[in-house]
Amino acid sequence: MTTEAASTSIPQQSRRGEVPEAAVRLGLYRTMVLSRTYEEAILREYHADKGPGFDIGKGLVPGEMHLSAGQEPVAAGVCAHLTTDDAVTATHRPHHLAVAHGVDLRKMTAEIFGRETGLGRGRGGHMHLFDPATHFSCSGIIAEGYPPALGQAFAFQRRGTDRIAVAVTGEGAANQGAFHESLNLAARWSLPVVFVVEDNDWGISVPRDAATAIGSNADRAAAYGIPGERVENDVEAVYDAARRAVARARAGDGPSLIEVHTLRMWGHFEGDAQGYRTDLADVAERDPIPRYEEVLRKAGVLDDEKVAQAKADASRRVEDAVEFARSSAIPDPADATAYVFTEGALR
Amino acid sequence: MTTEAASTSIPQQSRRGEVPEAAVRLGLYRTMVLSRTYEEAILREYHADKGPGFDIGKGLVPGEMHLSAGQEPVAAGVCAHLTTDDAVTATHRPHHLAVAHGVDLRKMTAEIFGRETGLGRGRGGHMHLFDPATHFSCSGIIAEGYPPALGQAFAFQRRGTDRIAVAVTGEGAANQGAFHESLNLAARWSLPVVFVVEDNDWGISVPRDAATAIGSNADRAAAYGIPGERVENDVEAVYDAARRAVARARAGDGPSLIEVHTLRMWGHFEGDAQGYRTDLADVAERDPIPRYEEVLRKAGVLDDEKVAQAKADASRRVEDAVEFARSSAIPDPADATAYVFTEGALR
Amino acid sequence: MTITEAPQATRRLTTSKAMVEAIAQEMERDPSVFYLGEDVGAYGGIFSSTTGLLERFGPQRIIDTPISETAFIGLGIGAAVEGMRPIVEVMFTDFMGVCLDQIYNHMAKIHFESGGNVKVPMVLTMAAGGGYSDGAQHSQCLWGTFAHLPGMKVVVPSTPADAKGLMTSAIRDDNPVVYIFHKGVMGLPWMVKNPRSIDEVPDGEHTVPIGEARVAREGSDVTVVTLSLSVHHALDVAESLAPQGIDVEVVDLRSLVPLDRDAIVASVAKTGRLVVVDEDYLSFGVSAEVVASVTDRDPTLLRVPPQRIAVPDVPIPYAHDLEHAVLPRHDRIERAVRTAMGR
Amino acid sequence: MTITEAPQATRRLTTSKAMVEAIAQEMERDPSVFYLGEDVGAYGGIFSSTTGLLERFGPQRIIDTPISETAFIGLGIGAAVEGMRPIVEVMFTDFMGVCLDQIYNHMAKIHFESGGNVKVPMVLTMAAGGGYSDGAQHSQCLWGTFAHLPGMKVVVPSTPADAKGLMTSAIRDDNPVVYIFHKGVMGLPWMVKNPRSIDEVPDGEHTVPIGEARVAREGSDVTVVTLSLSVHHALDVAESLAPQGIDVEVVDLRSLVPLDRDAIVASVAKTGRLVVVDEDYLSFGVSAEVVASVTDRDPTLLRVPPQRIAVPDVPIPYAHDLEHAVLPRHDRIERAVRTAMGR
Ligand SMILES: Cc1ncc(C[n+]2csc(CCOP(=O)(O)OP(=O)(O)O)c2C)c(N)n1
Ligand SMILES: Cc1ncc(C[n+]2csc(CCOP(=O)(O)OP(=O)(O)O)c2C)c(N)n1
Ligand SMILES: [Mg+2]
Ligand SMILES: [Mg+2]
Repeated sequence: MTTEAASTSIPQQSRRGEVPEAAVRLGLYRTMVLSRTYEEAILREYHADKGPGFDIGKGLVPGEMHLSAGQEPVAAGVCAHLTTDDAVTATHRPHHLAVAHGVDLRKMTAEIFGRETGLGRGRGGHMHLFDPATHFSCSGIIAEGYPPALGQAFAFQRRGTDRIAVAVTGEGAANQGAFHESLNLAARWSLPVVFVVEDNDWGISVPRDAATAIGSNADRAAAYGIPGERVENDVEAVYDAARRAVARARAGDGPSLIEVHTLRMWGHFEGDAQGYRTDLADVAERDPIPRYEEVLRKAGVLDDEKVAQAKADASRRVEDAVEFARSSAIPDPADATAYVFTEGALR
Repeated sequence: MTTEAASTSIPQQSRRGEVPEAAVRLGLYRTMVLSRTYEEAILREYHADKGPGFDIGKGLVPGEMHLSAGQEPVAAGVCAHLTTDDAVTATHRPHHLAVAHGVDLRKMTAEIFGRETGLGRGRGGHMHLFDPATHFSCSGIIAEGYPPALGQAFAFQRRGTDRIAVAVTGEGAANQGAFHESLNLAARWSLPVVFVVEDNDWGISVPRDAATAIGSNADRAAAYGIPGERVENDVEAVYDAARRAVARARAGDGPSLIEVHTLRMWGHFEGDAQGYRTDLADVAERDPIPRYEEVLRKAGVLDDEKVAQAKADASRRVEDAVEFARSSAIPDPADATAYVFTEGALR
Repeated sequence: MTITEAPQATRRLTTSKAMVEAIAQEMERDPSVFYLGEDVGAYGGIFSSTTGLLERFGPQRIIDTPISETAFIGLGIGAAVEGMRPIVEVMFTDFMGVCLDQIYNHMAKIHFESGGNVKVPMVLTMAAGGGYSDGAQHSQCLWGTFAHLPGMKVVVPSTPADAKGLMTSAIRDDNPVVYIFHKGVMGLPWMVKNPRSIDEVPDGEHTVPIGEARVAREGSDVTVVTLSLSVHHALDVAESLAPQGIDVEVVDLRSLVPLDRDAIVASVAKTGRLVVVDEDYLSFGVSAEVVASVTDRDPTLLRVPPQRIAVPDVPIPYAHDLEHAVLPRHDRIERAVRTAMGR
Repeated sequence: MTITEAPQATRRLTTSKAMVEAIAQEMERDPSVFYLGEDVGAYGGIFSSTTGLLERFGPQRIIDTPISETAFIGLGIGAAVEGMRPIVEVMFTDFMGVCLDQIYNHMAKIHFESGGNVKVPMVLTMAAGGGYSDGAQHSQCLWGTFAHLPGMKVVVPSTPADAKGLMTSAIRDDNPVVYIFHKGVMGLPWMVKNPRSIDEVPDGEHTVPIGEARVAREGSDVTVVTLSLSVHHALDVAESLAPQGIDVEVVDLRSLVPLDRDAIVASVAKTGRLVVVDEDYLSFGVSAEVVASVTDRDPTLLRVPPQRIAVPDVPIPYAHDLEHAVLPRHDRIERAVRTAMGR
């Protein structure tokens, strides 16, 4: 976790199942709050100008929008073990991971707003956030973000560093060919990768049980001879599993697979009426952030003031980013064909 | 196994590990001999006219040629449980399976010779043998023969039959995406498929251990919640494992995975000097056919006369097919653009 | 024509409803037809390609799949080989890269490789196109790629009636047919739409022959050859230029494979001026093939250089203004027509 | 030109040796270059693209992969993103269908999507082409498909010297470059070969700029625009027709992306007659784009209809005579030149 993502730096400690120290716990909480605050702001901006009715191509933030509310424990728990020298690859649903990994919020938001100041100068958009500063990237093609992560890990390995790559997909993606090929190759070459599957029970409208006969993708780790672990949507459980996986990768012992049984609180994308969804009744109860807040309050790590401060800090940073994006220049249509190729070549 | 493949019909019997009855054993032996005799004839014809030197495009049988000597136990052991109503899908190395499944030897050989009387009128060639009469097909793209087999199984299932599809690949193919997707989908939909992996230790020049970190692809069955079994290159072991898998599929209980640790006696393709190969010393000893012959002689199932008869019968049938192919018409170049589309439509 | 022939009854439908109607009618008619894909069941298709079909035909025939395009396209192929008539949906053309092998090396080649002995009567549906900021991996047309690879027919309807008629023909065809619908022609409630995405559709059985272009508007001055959503734009431009005395003929290809080269040549022979409008990438695609269809016959038919209006070999940009700058929209079409006319 | 400039030393090499030489020189020069693919190590590449490299550079830099094209192309992409310079081999272009997503949605688009902030300096090598009865799944060229999809350069050498020069340039280019070598130009001992597959190759550093066509033979009567193995055939035909007073100019494209349209137009402006020879499929491919490159400028340059000699939209047949009937070989090229000349 980078200073960008949270203002406290988190010591790397604790053993299996051990409760992390207070600073870590506070950091995890703050990252989750920041991420949720971010998604709420994007939600608001996205819908602000879509009417009358709902026109997906209209407004400050046009196009498909996949938000991550409910899945913050994955991002916070995993990225807490990383620095911005490590790579993170996300999917069509990338914001929580970008936030937790410390991608610059202004540039990221400007990209989502399609502005010249964005990470990709407005060319990429919300599914295509590339940040060389933090080695963050994503892909909108299911499971196809995994293979490039192998190459980042390969480069890190070849250079003799202990840097690692974290590659994330949804549980629906675990049934794609690229998932299989990536785990096999990474395992055989002992690449420093942590594969993370966010099982939010749904691949758009298709329940995970309709898509595979097995109960846990962690069981698939055995097909590659690597460790696999499935944890519930509890940030400390994720943190704990990720600690082992990250340590293994850094030590040169190869990849691991972690599946988190997480929660998609909102629609697959904005505009999704979720008529197919049978598990909406207790979503609010299952929200991982109030739950964790409760735990930390009981443990004395959080109190009203700290909660308010976390939320205020998050809000300030997010609104600053939104304001930056909103006031940034729109790309000039005259440059629409730029950036296909770079002029450069090795001399 | 069809009457085409062997002149004796084989009763479907025996329990786990039980020795099959004599007629079955004789049938298995005869199928292997037929298959080996076939490959030896193709080998001879292939090299007959490639010179001076070796020009892959020359001769009666041009192009790449992947022969199956040593892998006969897989074909004989599996296909013994099938009728020609069942589907078999093979790879770039398809002959043993086609022979064992009862594909017409004349039409198959004519196809390999590129003749108008061939299965595909000379359009397909040795990697593209399609026989609607026996539901046999193949593909030259690694692992991509699996997915269509799912569809054949799906059609059989939907029509309420107990017909099944057998899909075969090499161990190298087990690291391809299509392998994973196919097993997952077949498992989830309980499709009547038997997946067979021929582990001949090599994917061209790459040893299996360089391609995956696990020792047995049968272990991958667990990733889909289906049974998996690995057996050695012994036709009765294959027969036994296939019996269970076929019964399960016919009963509507879904797919299984069988890996056979088999032997590629010759080069990957003809012309392969095999300089990379470290395991050639004992190939003759590991030849499964003399080994099985020995077993059956000891058991009194075979004697000199029966062996001679099996070889003579095989030789007669194979040479008849070769003669048929050799004397068949070469396709007319004026028809080179035919058969892209069929004129037909549902009325 | 006999005296008793009555005009077929019609209603106004969106393109998506027309497409679904064809599928439903064929499913009624033939129990071997089924529909397979991601989110085609309860969701009804992300772009409404299957709305209501699950309710009507049940989960045995309207089937949600795992996100395993290679496996489920292959499943369609195998089922077709065994005599069923699958319709398989790939949610976006953009995703062809994860499953192209099944499409072009299997679906498209088995019939040929078998010397005509094995048929693969299946339909592969895909949504295409941009215009709503879905970025470089969700806005491509790519029909030129499918059309380049032999062994599959490729149809690309622009109107509700053609969407129905071509779907019916595609399902009944004994060959594999790739059926590409632009999201912008479907008449979706949540996307900006051209009024042409709702139109008269014949009741009952309605087929459109695959391989015949349609003159969407007759004109004498300049020929615009185009397809899919760009037909709507081209007609808008034609209507706006008519009062200025520029009479545009609009040819809707409807099918890329087979390509109706006669219709292209006939129109250019009449007008002497050619504008090709294509939302796929410019180079090595549809626009050049249309031009070559003319020059193959007679380059002197072209009185002025043909104009090719397509995506200028750039991935589709996300930001609205950038995207609209690279798409072949009204402004660029109008400019091209004026250039061809020298005004 | 200065008086001290000495001609570069050359030796006669096969195309494959020239290609390997470029790779080896660049690997010496830059430790971040490595080569990845199936059977590229001990085997030396099925079509001799890496012969001897394992012995020289060891298994850390000449790396055999599992049969997992999607994974290992992706690995190349990620390594390139982190500043390495991978060369990744897909054994046959025909296999692109199992890994095209990594190629066209990732390798080719990341630079654009990142607004130029992330570079992907990698080379993707592939063997292409038929002529030796390898059937419909192992004989395709498909370069038109790669050239259609934006974001990657596409080079297709025909001579040993260009194979070296383009490989050097491709490795040094900061963009992804698809490098397609026809098996028939490699000079393999086990395949019929044109004498042109062994030729002079400059010693030492040798680069060929990507995007510049080469006039392989000057002529005044008719322009043959072609690439790869067909260049050899076209030169043979040109030589055989010269004594008959037909003076053929042969333009070797060498690069499809960028396409040297100026060179095409300049030649046709001179001869007025165009024959395009392409071993890829006819429709929606290279041949039409070459024609359109001319008509985009000026259709009146074409004094007669251009001839397009390509694979006539049929999968490559296995049987020798059928295959040779659909390939663009000497007989068809000669007929086309004669038709263009009206003799
Ligand atoms: C290859 C491919 N197929 C289909 C899609 C369309 N699609 C986008 S998101 C999605 C569901 C993904 O489910 P999952 O992997 O569980 O991720 P989640 O959306 O639940 O985070 C699908 C099918 C795609 N983007 N790429
Ligand atoms: C997708 C794809 N990649 C690569 C190849 C080239 N190729 C043909 S056979 C082969 C090795 C296959 O190994 P295995 O699956 O073990 O089968 P075997 O040849 O040993 O029977 C390879 C790499 C191919 N045909 N298809
Ligand atoms: Mg999910
Ligand atoms: Mg093998």
